[in-house]
Amino acid sequence: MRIAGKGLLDRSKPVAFRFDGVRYEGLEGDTLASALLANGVRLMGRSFKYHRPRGVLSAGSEEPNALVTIGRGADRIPNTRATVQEIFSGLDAVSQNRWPSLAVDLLGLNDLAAPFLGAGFYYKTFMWPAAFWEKLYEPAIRRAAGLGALSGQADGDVYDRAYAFCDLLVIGAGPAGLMAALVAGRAGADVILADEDARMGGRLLSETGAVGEEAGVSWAGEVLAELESLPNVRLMRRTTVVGPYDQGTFGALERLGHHLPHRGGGPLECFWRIVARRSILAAGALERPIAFRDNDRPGIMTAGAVRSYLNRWGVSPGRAVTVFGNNDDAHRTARDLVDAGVHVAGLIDSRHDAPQSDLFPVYRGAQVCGSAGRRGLENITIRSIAGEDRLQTDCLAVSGGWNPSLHLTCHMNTRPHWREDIAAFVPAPGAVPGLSAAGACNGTFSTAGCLREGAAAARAALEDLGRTAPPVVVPEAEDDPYRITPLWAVAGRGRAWLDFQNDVTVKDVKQAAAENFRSVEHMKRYTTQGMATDQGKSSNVAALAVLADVTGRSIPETGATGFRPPYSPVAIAALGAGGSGKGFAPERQTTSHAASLDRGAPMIEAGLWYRPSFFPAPGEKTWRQSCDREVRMVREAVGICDVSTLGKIDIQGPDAARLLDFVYTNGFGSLQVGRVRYGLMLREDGYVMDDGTTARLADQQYLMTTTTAAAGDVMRHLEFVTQGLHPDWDVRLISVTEQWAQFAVAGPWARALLNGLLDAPLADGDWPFMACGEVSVMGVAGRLFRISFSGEHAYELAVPARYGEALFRELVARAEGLGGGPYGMEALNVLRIEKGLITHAEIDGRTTAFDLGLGRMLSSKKDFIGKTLAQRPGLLAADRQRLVGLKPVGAVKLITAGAHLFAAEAEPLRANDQGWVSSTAFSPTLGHQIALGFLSRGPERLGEVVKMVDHLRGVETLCEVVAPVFFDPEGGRARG
Amino acid sequence: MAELTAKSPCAGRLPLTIGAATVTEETLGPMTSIAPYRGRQADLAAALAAAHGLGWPQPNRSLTGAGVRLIWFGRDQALLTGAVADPALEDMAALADQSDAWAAVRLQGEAAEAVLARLVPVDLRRAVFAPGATLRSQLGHMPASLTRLDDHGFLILVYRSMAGTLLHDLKTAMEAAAARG
Amino acid sequence: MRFSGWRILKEGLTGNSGWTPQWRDPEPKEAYDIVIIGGGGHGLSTAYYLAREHGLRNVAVLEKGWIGGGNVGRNTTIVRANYGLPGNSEFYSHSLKLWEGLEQELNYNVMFSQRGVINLYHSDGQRDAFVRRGNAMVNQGDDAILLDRAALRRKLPYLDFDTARFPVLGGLYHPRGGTARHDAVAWGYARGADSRGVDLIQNCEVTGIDIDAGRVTGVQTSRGAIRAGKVGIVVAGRSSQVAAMAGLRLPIESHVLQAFVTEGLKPVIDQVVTFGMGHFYISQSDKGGLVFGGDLDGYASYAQRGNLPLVEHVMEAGMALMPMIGKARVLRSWGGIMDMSPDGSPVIDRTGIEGLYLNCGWCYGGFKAVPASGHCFAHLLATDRPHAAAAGFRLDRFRSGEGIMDEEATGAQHNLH
Amino acid sequence: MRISCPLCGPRDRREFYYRGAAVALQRPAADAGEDAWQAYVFLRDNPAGVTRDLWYHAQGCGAWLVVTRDTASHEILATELAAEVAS
Repeated sequence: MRIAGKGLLDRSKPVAFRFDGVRYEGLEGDTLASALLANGVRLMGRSFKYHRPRGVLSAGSEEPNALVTIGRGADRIPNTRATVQEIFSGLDAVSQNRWPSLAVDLLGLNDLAAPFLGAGFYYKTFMWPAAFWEKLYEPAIRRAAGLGALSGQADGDVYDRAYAFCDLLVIGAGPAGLMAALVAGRAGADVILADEDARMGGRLLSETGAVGEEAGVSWAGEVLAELESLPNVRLMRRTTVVGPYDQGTFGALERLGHHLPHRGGGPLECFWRIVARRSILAAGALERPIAFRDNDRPGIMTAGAVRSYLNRWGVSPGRAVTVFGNNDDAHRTARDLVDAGVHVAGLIDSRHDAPQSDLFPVYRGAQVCGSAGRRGLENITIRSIAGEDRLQTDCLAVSGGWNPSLHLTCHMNTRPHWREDIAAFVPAPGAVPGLSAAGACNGTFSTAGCLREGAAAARAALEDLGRTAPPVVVPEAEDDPYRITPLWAVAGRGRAWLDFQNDVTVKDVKQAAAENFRSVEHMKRYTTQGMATDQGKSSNVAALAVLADVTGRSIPETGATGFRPPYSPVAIAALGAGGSGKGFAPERQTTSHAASLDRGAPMIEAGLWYRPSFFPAPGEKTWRQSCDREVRMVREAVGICDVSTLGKIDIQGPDAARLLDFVYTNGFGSLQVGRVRYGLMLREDGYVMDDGTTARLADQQYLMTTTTAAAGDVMRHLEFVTQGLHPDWDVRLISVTEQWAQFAVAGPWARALLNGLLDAPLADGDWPFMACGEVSVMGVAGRLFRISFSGEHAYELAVPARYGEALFRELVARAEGLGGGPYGMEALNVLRIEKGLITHAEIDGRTTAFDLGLGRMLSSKKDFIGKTLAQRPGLLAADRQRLVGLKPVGAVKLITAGAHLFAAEAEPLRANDQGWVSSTAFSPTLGHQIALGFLSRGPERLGEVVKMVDHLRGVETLCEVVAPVFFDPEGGRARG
Repeated sequence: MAELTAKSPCAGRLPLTIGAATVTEETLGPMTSIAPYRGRQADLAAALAAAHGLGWPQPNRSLTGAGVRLIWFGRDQALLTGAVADPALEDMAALADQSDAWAAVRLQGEAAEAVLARLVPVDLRRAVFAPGATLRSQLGHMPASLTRLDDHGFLILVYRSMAGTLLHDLKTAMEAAAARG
Repeated sequence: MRFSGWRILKEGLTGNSGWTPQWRDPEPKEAYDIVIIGGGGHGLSTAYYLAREHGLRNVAVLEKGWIGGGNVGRNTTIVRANYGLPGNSEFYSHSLKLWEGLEQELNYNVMFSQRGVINLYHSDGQRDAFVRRGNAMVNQGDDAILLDRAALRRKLPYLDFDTARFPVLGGLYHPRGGTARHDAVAWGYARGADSRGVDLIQNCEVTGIDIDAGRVTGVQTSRGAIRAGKVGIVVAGRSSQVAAMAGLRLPIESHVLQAFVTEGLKPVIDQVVTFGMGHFYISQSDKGGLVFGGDLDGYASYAQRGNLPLVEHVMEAGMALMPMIGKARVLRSWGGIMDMSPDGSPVIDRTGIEGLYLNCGWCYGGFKAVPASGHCFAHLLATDRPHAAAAGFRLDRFRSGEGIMDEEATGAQHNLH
Repeated sequence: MRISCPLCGPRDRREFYYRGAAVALQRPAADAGEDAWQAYVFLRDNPAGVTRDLWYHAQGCGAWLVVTRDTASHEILATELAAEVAS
């Protein structure tokens, strides 16, 4: 019911929206909750467990009851607080967790079974018969549980993430926050003022008191206008600071699009990382309910919420309102209602010394002990010394006192302090480094107190920041003392709710204590109190108090409330903005990428890189056909392959050779200029880390290559050795991976191809195997390495990357002229397996040089990384699984990677496991399947037949153990 | 004989303007990594001054001379752009040609700072990060070098192979900044 | 008191007034045969099996806070036996079998739900590595099924099959894996141990370990000295500190692992799903919250909380894999202290001190191990011999290099496992 | 979490790679014996309090840092270049 003359909304701006398909009209600036209340709608949701009918409890983000789904399509948003959602033209809100409708919810039957569904009932049953849990009980429970539903479709909205930096972050724009921002802003500090509400002003928007000579809301407007005008102040509206992190970092969620009918492609939300040198928490306080029988009926809400609806939105949530409280603040609600012309049927104050009023009846020393009404409040029962009395009312405003909004100060696991005088927890000083609390969140509830503390906190922060605070006069305002006599739960029969959403009642807490869940953490976990979407904002303190009472301890003895980030829930899409699709990781493309795509090559991921899998030729229908052709092409003619993705590190300086000797297991001191050597690198724990070739380009200059996968790891490792272990060595490392486009030219016609391309042909006798040097390629200075990963006579030719694409096209064209062409990763893999050359399938992080048959590469003449621990007995044990070749010898010809190896007659059980297959390929060169694998005592078992079993693929193959080099074991082709 | 055609990292993909920001590919000419040997930094500074008119940059600073720029590029490393490094420097420092290793773009416009605030986890406000300032950090998930050229202009370098992702990330951030008007 | 549907019915009809404590709060005695330091999941299950399997009832569990307050109460509740290396294989297989009878054995519904675990793979190399592991699982007698892309599309239609940065090619499916209600596991074991005479002593912090001539004689606590014939340390998250009381230096570095739960949602994710190209794993609880996590924050920490870079990475991975969860809101995040060992596998072993035993190094895989860890540790404490299923968890394996169980294959850097 | 790189200034944790305890700088001689190597590679003091550990400014300047830090509070007390600590 809208009240004439009340509220801050413009009555000339109506907005039409829908709730559960029914069209309503509200005003611009309404929340869904205020607009529904204005339309007389009280029933907005159902509780989680008992599906009890519920209306709003609050007027803010802490709302536990009125959760709705916004929208109906793929991008619908479940679990939105009606108290936060601003209405806009076309808003389509739907209630949730009910069937078939909000008014008639069949799961409301749960409520009748409540005696059997108390705290922890599910731990005690659903166990018989055992199979029924997964088949019957659990599916039923799961279907009934949950609140709203995701659409199941990919989130199509745009989200944003950003960083911000400031001197001072002020969290909350109520009287304390505004005052703090004003003082710091005038001092010239860079200030960010963030507030979760669409409109700044905090509690001033909901109260009628004056600040200085004017209404509080006017004062707030003036301060905001000044802050807007300051270039050093940034106002962030609709922005919830959700958590503090280390060294002054805060996470904050800015809601950009939820209130807009059309977003025009702009972001829905932005997740901010705000880095602040100092911060002030001015988050206000949240009012808490009082537990009494059936205190969860629609129409029962906090007294402060009633004032908010009345004073800010111009709505009375009822026609005959009653107020129930244990503190003076509750009286303010009754006064405001009367001032607005709303009938106040009575104020029930549990204190015998409560103030009297001539505006409304005051029931001193009385308590509300029950409520009645169908889907909404119709009357309450009042108990006093005089007995019980029933009062007709459609709205009960309850105030059990206020809890400071100290949540952020608990996020770093510091417990708050209990203050007996206000019956509430307050932040522990220093709970978040650099942050101080001011105003209501610090337990100071009067407006004047908030203004004073805000100013003082800003002055202290400015002093820390080395700035001078300007003289700012703190305006006068209401400075009433806060008087409260705690009342947590009204004694009596029936169920009295503590945690509304999760349906946790006083009885549940008592039962938990009876079952010895007396630690507050046990009680919470056993009853689920505090586990709902509000994290117990409205229930934690009362539940703790009930537990304290029933266990005969004081509240501080019993424990404290704890909270974890985020302050209010944040969408996964906002925290992970940009992560979907290709945004998850950078894409690295070689210079031949486009040319490979031109040829129809499917690309596969190699780390962050893309590499061509194979190059289909006309008529080829499977990858195997292409791969086999490419392998034959390299063996018989010449093939071209982009190998630019391998890491390349330029190592220069007088101690460059020393470094290589230290990081490689084998010696590099003797490597001549113009020559290349294969090197093996261990981790310090003795296992193989990486391998690759290193070329000596000049007296004090080497070029190390790493595998594609380990490029970053190796660079970091070399930096560690040079900075952390041997900073005295004069050696410099520069990554040049990106500078060079490098192509393998492999096959019998490789030299012929190059000689047609190089400005000076390669002379016979020059460029032996493992030679390197500078060449001129069609006028471009390049580098040539005579190395081979295919076992063929081969080179790698490198040019500056700008020429990469042109050179690749040129090389391929010339190769095709010689009966060859490009080859991809599939063929490269076959070629190397035929030669028994290892990759990270074999260097899998658990293999040693001994396992790989490279034990002789461990120099005995020098120290090197990994040397000592590689000599541990376990790493040299004779029965280790060591590298072998495998070829099929039985009827089944297939060998599969990942299969395990057993003695031919053994059962394929763990106890008999002797090894595994690391790499397999069909060798077109040999005409059969070949494989590399690791077999216990493998090198001693050449010629033995073993059994390969792949349970997962259903393959069992008898294999002969052979040496791991299948083709040209003497290496004549590569050297020739 | 045919020539090998050169192709720049962002060829054909720029310029791009969204809202109050524009990205263009920047042609920096030769680029050389310079890493002084132990104890040779003073000699190197002198040789740089003689050859290129620039000293050795302090961390997070870039120096500009006639057509050349020397950008601090990390621990004991700088990047010389705009001129081929004088071979005399080789005595004092490890040099490596990087002319083709980096994609270089310029982000210009009133919104440039807001765009970068979406990508770079460092305080880039004008008062903190003034023209001439440079840094090594990340842009999105990519390693990057960032230099402020003027009040609203930044030079951005990322690995050449990541040019496509750079442009994707910049475009997304420019759209987000523009959506706020 | 035996729990059953009938008991619930009876209590419900009589005002729920008959419920009794699920465990006692005894005063500590002067001496016990065995003192277990640590009232987490592993300590409670150890005590339970000592009493049940070995008839040892003069046992105390000393807990500095409240029982079940450690990692058993702050994890992502996943249970699986999908390890690839000997030592781990037999142990987790043993644990899974214990899980399968746990509710009936404990007369406590821990809601163990074998919803299946699916590890996704994104490249041929990763597929082959998963096949290797899956074959090891089958060799051990456990279940593993290789799903190709088409089968996966049917099972998990909501994955991003079409635009993902790293394509989803298939998955290794472990049907017997699943989830359980973590707190209930601690409470069920606590109740079972208590009912067999074990003293569960909360708010009792161990401040010293008494050793005389190379033999443990008892412990000093915040509630006085307690003599003990044997002492078992089961304090993941504080292992280094407690072991230091006995002069031991452990191969452990403590790290923070964050986890997340969303607001309650109607059922949308049925299995446990893990991403192969970024640390991300997710399931949906019976209550409807999406429960998920990722990698360690990466730095040594005892703060029980983490920082945003990891939070954001986990969310990015989630969006990359299954963008339909975008509008689920993260309700709560928390952090636990992980005992990270040099090979990512745990230790259940004797120490050099007679009568002092050690159970630590669970990295972030401790929850699923709760039954077998207690079962095997109880065996070791009772018999002084390692249980066959945990014989690989030796403390000296790093020294000898024998039996290293580096499942992640990342080597001796604690935070990489 | 933010770490002040001695070269780059205060930077977000996401720019850094973490290695572990700074004991890694004290590499034993090859013949230092089994105990020394055990202690170097595997065993850790692992204090719940002030520790020194190694971080690599991977996305920044490439410097290895020794960070003095409280593992219980995440307070950072000092950062130094590893090259200067080690030399």
